[in-house]
Amino acid sequence: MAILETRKLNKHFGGLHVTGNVDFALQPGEMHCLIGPNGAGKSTFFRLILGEHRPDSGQILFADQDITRAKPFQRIRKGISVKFQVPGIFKALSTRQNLVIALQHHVPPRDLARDVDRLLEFLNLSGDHAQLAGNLSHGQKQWLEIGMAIALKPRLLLLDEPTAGMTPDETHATGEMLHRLNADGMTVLAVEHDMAFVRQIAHRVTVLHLGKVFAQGSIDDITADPRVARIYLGEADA
Amino acid sequence: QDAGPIRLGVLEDQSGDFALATIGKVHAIQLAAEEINAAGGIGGRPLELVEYDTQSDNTRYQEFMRRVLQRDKVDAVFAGFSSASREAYRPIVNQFDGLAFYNNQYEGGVCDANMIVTGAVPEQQFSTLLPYMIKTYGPNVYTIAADYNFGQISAEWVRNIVAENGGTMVGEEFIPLGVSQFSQTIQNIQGAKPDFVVTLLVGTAQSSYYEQAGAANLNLPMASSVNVGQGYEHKRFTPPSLKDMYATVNYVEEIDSPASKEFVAKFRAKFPDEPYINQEASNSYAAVYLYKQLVERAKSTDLAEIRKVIAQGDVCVDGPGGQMCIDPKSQHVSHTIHLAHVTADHSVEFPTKWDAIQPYWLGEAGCDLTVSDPSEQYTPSNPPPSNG
Amino acid sequence: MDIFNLIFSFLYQFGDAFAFLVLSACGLAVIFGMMGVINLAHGEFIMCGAYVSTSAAHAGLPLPLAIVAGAVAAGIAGMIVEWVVIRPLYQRPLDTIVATWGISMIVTQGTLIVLGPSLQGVGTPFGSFTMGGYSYSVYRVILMIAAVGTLALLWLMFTRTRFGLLSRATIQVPHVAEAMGVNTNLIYSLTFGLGAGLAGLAGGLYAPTMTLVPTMGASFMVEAFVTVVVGGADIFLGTAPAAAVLAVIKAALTGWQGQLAGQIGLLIAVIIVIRILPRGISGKILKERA
Amino acid sequence: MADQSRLRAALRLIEGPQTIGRRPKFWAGVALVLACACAYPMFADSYDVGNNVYFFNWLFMAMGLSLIWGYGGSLSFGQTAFFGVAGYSYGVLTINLGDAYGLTLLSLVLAVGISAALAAVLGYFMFFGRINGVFLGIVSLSVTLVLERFMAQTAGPQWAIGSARLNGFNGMGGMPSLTIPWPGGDIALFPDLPLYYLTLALLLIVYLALRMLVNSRFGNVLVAIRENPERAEMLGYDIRKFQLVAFVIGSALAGLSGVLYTSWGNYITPASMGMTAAALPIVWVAVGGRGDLTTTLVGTLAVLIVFQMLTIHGSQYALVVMGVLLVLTVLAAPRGIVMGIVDALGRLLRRKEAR
Amino acid sequence: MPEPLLQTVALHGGYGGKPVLQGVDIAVNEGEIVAIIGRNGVGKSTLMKTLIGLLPSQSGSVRVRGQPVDGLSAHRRARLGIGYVPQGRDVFPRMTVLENLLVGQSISGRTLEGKLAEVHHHFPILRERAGQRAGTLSGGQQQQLAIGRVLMGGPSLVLLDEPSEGIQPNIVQSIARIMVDLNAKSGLGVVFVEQNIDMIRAMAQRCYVMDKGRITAALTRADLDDQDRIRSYLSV
Ligand SMILES: Nc1ncnc2c1ncn2[C@@H]1O[C@H](COP(=O)(O)OP(=O)(O)OP(=O)(O)O)[C@@H](O)[C@H]1O
Ligand SMILES: Nc1ncnc2c1ncn2[C@@H]1O[C@H](COP(=O)(O)OP(=O)(O)OP(=O)(O)O)[C@@H](O)[C@H]1O
Ligand SMILES: NC(N)=O
Ligand SMILES: [Mg+2]
Ligand SMILES: [Mg+2]
Repeated sequence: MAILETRKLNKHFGGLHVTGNVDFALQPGEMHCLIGPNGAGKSTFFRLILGEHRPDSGQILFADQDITRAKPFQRIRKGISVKFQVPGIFKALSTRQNLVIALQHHVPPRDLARDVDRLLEFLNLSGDHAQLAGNLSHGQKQWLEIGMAIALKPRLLLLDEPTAGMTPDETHATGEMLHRLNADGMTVLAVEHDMAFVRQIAHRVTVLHLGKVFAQGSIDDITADPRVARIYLGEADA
Repeated sequence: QDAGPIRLGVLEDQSGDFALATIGKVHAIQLAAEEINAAGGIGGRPLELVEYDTQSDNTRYQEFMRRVLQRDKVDAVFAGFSSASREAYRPIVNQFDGLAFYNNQYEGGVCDANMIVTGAVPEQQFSTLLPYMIKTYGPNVYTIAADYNFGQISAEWVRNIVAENGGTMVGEEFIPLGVSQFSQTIQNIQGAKPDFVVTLLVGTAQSSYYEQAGAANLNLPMASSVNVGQGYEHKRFTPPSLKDMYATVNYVEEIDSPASKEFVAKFRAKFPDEPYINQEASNSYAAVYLYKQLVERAKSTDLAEIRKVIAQGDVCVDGPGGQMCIDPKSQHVSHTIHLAHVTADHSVEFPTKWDAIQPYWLGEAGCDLTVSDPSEQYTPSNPPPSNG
Repeated sequence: MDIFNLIFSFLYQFGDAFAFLVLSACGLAVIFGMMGVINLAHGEFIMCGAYVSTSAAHAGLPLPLAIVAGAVAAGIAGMIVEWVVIRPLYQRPLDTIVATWGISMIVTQGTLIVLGPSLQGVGTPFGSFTMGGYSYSVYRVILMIAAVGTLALLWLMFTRTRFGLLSRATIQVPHVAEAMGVNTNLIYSLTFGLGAGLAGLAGGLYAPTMTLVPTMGASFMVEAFVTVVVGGADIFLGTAPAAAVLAVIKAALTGWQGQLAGQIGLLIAVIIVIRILPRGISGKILKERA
Repeated sequence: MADQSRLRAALRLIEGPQTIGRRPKFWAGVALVLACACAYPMFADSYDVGNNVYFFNWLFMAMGLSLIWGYGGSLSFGQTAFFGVAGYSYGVLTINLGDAYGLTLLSLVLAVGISAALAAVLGYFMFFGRINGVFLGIVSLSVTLVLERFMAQTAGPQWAIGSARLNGFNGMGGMPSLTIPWPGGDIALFPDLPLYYLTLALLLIVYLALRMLVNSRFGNVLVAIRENPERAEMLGYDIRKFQLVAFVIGSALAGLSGVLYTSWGNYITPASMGMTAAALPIVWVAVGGRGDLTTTLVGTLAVLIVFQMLTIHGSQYALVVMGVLLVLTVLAAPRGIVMGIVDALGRLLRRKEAR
Repeated sequence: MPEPLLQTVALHGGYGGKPVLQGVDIAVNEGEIVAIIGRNGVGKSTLMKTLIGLLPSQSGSVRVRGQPVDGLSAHRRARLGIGYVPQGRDVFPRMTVLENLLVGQSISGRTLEGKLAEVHHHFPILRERAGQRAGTLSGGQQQQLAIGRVLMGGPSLVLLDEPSEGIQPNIVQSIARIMVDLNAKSGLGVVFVEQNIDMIRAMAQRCYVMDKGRITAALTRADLDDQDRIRSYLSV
């Protein structure tokens, strides 16, 4: 049984086919990376899963339920959450308040303060808890948004370029954190361009190209694939 | 206490949309007060004015009516241009049992013991105007009127009086307040082919009609109870857009009588920049003298005493436009009605006038303030219950 | 009335409504569409244009020149207002509502105090023409031509000149435009000045046909706002089609049921159009095209 | 026991990240202001008392708009529609039902309910149709202008509901004031002492209740929607419902203002729903500082008082001075006049201490 | 010795009351490519914004070819030939790709012959999508547009804030190549903030390390070849 499955998913803007007949399945407990050239349709694929875009045709299933027509918030409530490519935070609210809004979903008022403090600690943002989120540095915003995504305790976590703008150490720490969450049963699907990170976390990798599944397999299979090197990796990592 | 000044509240729109027609009212009151004070006041007591600018805003009337009655403890209030403003303050005057003068031409029908109305009402203006127009130009009438109480009720009067005089309504159109574009209306009028148009347009936006009708060469005689005498459109628009406008007024500054000339001279001496002295300025001026007479004869500013004087039925003053007498039943006044005719070059001539035209309708319909005070506004289609 | 005259009269009424909507709205559309500033003093720029052009005409300037003078005067006034009041507020567009409301109060009442309650008009030029038993004002036809001409000029200006490019860039991401070498302050000033100037042009063009009082701008406001918002963010893709749609509705309803129906119909049309196209007409067009 | 702790939890929400004023100092200030407000009628004449009630009347609408706009981020330009509808409803109901047996109070509740119902319908239409930003402002403005134009032409006697004439632009009058049934004879609430205390109490209740609301989970989400609706939705909240609820509550408060105003002056007019009237609440709330209930409350009251004073003493210059004040406030006090003054005082104090 | 192309002297800056830069001294010579590295939130982007003039400096000075530019607004500094690519790209979202590129010409104030073709050559996607609204481009495409946009003005110095962010690996390599080429051919000076070690090594001739608003180390080309050394500077 797949936790997430898409069947013949199609989306086009004007004449541009962004996803074409994407058949994709994600097993529960998997850590999966989605890679592919800029403009391959990765973020669009996320938006389709989340219901921000409506597919032209095809089906999306979450835990064997058809969610193709569900509203975005309904999908979130079923157990999906997301960190977007461009940080979506509440800029004029404090860092703490950002996390409160995410956490209050599950956490009873009594425990809220304690859980927020823990999460702040975990994200390395304790020192900036009173800072307006809009005034955080770029990297800190990324952390904050990851924090909001995991605060929902999702069954499936979608991450669009979670480590963009992070230092190598922080990237590594993010990977460790994901392993821990995964150990607790969270399924992870991440879009990344950082191959070291992909190598660190991915059980399986899917390459998307021109809206189609181009290749799929372990990270070693993928990096060994000369076609992937040509369209995406270039000489350095190949 | 009787030695202190007599205080008059003045609530008029000195800014906002109505200021054009009402600043002159304030000036007229100031002029009358100055004259009266120069001549020794009212029964030896000087007149003191308490003025507020109501900014063409109904809520300001509510605020300031309470203020003049409760805080300033004025003896009487001169208040209001639009009928809406009058209705806004009337409950407050009633609540404090004050006395308010409404010095404005309006749609008629206010039967309220706390009010004295010195402006002309439809029966005075239309029973004179319409027979003249039908006789002079023909029986087919088209009315355009502001789409609110004044326009609708006036139009009702026009309808009734036209029918009584053997005329026919070939069209009637109501224009929401604030509308300034009239191309379609002009075309509708042309389609109906009336002999003359009754224009009951209110507010500065609507008066754009004249310029636009002129530009389209509509070229029909016009009749009005409200234009010329209030908003001096003939002064503001270039000739000949108001050519052949006939308006029944109880005063305009062009009236060529000794009383009028004297009034204009005194007015301009004090307010040289006054753009125009309209009929409401004249009514406001005369109202101060009416009040003077009432207080002097009542020997008190007490409303009950004043109303005893009114009940005698002989309270009259000679206003700038002619004699004005208070009708005890309705507390409205009789007027000399002048027919003002605007010529092609926008000068005004007066083909005729009617003396001592009574505000008869309310009394005939069943309003009798000497007997009871309903504090209501009635209309021909909504008359007092005793008559219904 | 035969069919030809019927069609002509409807076209005339449509054109008349269209011209009024377009000319009322253009200046507001530039300022709102380009800068995101909700200019509640729009009517006062119209009044300014009307007053200046009327005074200039009284002083002997030929009417077309007087109208241009009105537009220029309003434009300069706009640049001053932008500099003093609007510029500090670009990061807080909603606060411009209050600021421009304040300006509107100052200007309206200031004009009343300084110039008195009204100004004598200049009269409508060019007379009338007759068609099928109805006579029409020639000047209203000129207004229709002026509306179309204004739209065309604006279109050229924003698509064919560098100013258009830079002003759009400035409005969208000011700090980056600045870092690209664009003098954003100048752009803001010119854009606001252009919007105010267009309002002044509307005032100048309509001055001969209207009552000239300090509050006259108010009678343009509802139509202007409605057109701009139904149009959406883009001036050309939005304002022109919005004015056309609204003019049809307004002319038809006014002709059929009178002015009140025209007015209420217009407002209800707005509600319905926005419900169908929540981002206005141009939002719809842009989405389709992208 | 459980009830008690729930109550205590709710009361704790009176303070929170969404409202200023957290320390005992603030509450001491509130208590002081309240005490002054209670004692005020002893030192003022009945004109001042009634005039203050008049000011209080508008504050409910301002706080409602603060909730919808300041907290929820939806700029409604049409709060006066609900003000007007509630005012007319109160008029129609009381003219038909009379003022005995506390029926005016029933009418008050019904009238506010009618405006809330209208807000629910309109809000459903707008928020579930994904209308936002200026578009929302214009739709709500259009609604209030349609109501104004429509009501303005209801002068004829055919426009009556029961024995209540709508009476067009001249406005509807003759409705009784609010009346409290009382053993020794009903108390009619004219603009005087009893009405003053009643309105003051209502004000306090609404203020505290709104504070609790905006600091609750509901308030957190509302603010989140203001900041970033997409993200709020991506946290699993049905943002439309939150916006709708805030809109209905805020509009009901506008309705409450409408009823109180109508009862205060025994009068309601279509002009209450016109363009100028519609812009005023926005000006009050923006000048006061829309992002906070307390600043909205204090700022609105200040604007109302100052503007009335200017009108009294400023003669023809009043409107010019008001305009200048508005412009200066916006330029000098980005967070609204109240925070502007607080900041300025803070600077002054610090400078003194430094010396 | 000639004046450095860009130099800061005891530069302090930040946001309103909050100081971030605590006295930054850097110097970039004509024709150099210099990297700035450091952990999140240490003030790298703040430095870049202060250099281009989007943030005022609180004290100290920024000099271009020896001339202080502290009094100049950002657009005047740009006119001196400085291009800036902000972090998070900030393309003009409701303008087309081509229009975005045309705005970049303002850096030089005129249309440079052949620049458009050159940029299109470097980033073919920008020609392919010339008519698409920039806001709908993918993240990596936007980053390419942002870089192409400053190149349109033919700057003599570019400030890049994390240029590799969101870009696919082979294009990261080609951006590095493009910069190195331009630097070699026309002497373009480059100051860039970066976390991607591959890119730093592919491009930078020198490197400054930043921490808590100060420059804490200056690395040479040789230091840069030591991967672990760089890592240590980027770690907590
Ligand atoms: N609204 C839209 N209109 C037109 N084209 C669009 C729209 N949204 C996305 N696209 C195009 O769809 C393609 C896929 O974009 P998407 O953002 O999914 O790419 P991506 O795989 O996430 O790339 P990146 O790695 O650069 O983030 C791109 O070519 C983009 O330009
Ligand atoms: N607009 C702002 N207002 C106030 N403080 C800000 C603002 N922007 C950033 N800061 C603060 O300034 C400090 C430096 O931020 P800056 O963006 O320069 O960091 P950075 O080194 O670029 O980090 P990153 O690698 O995450 O982009 C941070 O502590 C941040 O919180
Ligand atoms: N009384 C009037 N003209 O409204
Ligand atoms: Mg992407
Ligand atoms: Mg940064």
